[in-house]
Amino acid sequence: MKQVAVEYFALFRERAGCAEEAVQTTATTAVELFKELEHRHGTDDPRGHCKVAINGAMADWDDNIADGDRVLLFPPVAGG
Amino acid sequence: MKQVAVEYFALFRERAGCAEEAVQTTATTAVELFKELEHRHGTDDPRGHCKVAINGAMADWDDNIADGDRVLLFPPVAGG
Amino acid sequence: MSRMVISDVSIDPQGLRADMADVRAGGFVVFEGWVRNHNDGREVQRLEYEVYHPLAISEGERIIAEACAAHGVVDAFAVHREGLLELGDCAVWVGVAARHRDEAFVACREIIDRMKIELPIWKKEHYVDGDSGWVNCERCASHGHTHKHTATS
Amino acid sequence: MSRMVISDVSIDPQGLRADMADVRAGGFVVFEGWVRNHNDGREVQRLEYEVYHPLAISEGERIIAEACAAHGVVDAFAVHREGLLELGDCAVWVGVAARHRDEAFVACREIIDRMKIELPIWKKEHYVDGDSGWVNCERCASHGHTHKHTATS
Repeated sequence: MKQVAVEYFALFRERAGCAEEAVQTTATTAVELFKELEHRHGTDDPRGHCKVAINGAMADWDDNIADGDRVLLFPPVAGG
Repeated sequence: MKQVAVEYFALFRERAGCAEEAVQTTATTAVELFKELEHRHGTDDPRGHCKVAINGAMADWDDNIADGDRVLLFPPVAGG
Repeated sequence: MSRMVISDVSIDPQGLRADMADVRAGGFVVFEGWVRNHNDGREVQRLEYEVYHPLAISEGERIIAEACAAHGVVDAFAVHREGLLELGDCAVWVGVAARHRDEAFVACREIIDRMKIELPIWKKEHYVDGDSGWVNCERCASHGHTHKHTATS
Repeated sequence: MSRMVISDVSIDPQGLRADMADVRAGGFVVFEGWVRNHNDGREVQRLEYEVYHPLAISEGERIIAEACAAHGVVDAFAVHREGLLELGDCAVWVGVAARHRDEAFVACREIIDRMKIELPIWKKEHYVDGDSGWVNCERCASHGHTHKHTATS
């Protein structure tokens, strides 16, 4: 069991009802963590349209997460 | 024999030493007139880089010219 | 100095243009995204942009640097708004100065195309009918959000 | 009103931009041609444009109308300078507002590309070394003019 800080943005923040929360997880990768949190952000699969950042840098969904990491979950972007 | 008014622009005007002159010609087409005037504007063949206008409208080099026409000879353009 | 800026006040095209003046440049291309009054058949009243600053700025700088290197431009700069925007407001400004126009057009297009899909920026449309929705979230629509496309472009 | 203007005074990008504001438009693309300090290996000091007004305006209007029709843009406008221009001056301004950015980019590029080769406008470069020459006249070089290309782009 590890603990990570999860930040939600835009639609995800509205659905989760908070901008940030501490999460206890057994997930190994970012995508596993994302799927564990479907009840919070409301989305089953992030690949192809959602993005993730870990500890301040853009990351891949298959990247590992470690105890103490800060994980940012980005719904589909729409700049411009 | 017909008489036409010829206007020179930019490089052609500088070479001819005047902006406009009356020309007596037996030329049937614009390109024939242009070649007759090589000693004025200094260019042997206008096709592909020079343009011509007759009586206020862009024309083709093979268009006919008639007595009293006003013929504008344009060296290669360079807008922008 | 950063070539990617996030602004919570109106964009100033005149000032931005003046900053890019350079006698080595023969071609200057600007793209502006404006808030328009309709999208996907719905009447839009205003927009709201949310931006995650640290990565929007660093990723924006990377996009601009890559476009400058790839196309040999003299300079490029971009500003993106955050917060509430009204109809007609400028949401994004991208300027590219280059020796020739071809590089300027290609680099400007590349920068705005990538900014729209790579930066952590989200857009919420507020409609005249009182509804609202996050743009591009139709694929994470488990909770019924189905709005597509965008009211700027 | 004409969408193609020849101006003997400085171009005003801010005023031109303001005139194109339209809440139906989501994308706005501008091209500006600036007088640069070098061309074809020579140091340029200033430029001189000669314009045959009647056909520059009517042909410019035709180019703009054809681009608007082909690409479905909201509005387009162009201004070209005549007379003497110094380094850094804006020689040509082309603005296109469209619902989406793709149409705006494509139409703006098409208009400036055609303006450069179809309008009766001639450019004389004055060099730092005191020489001068008409641009693009290398093919009618019976009298020794061999200058190529252009100091704007």
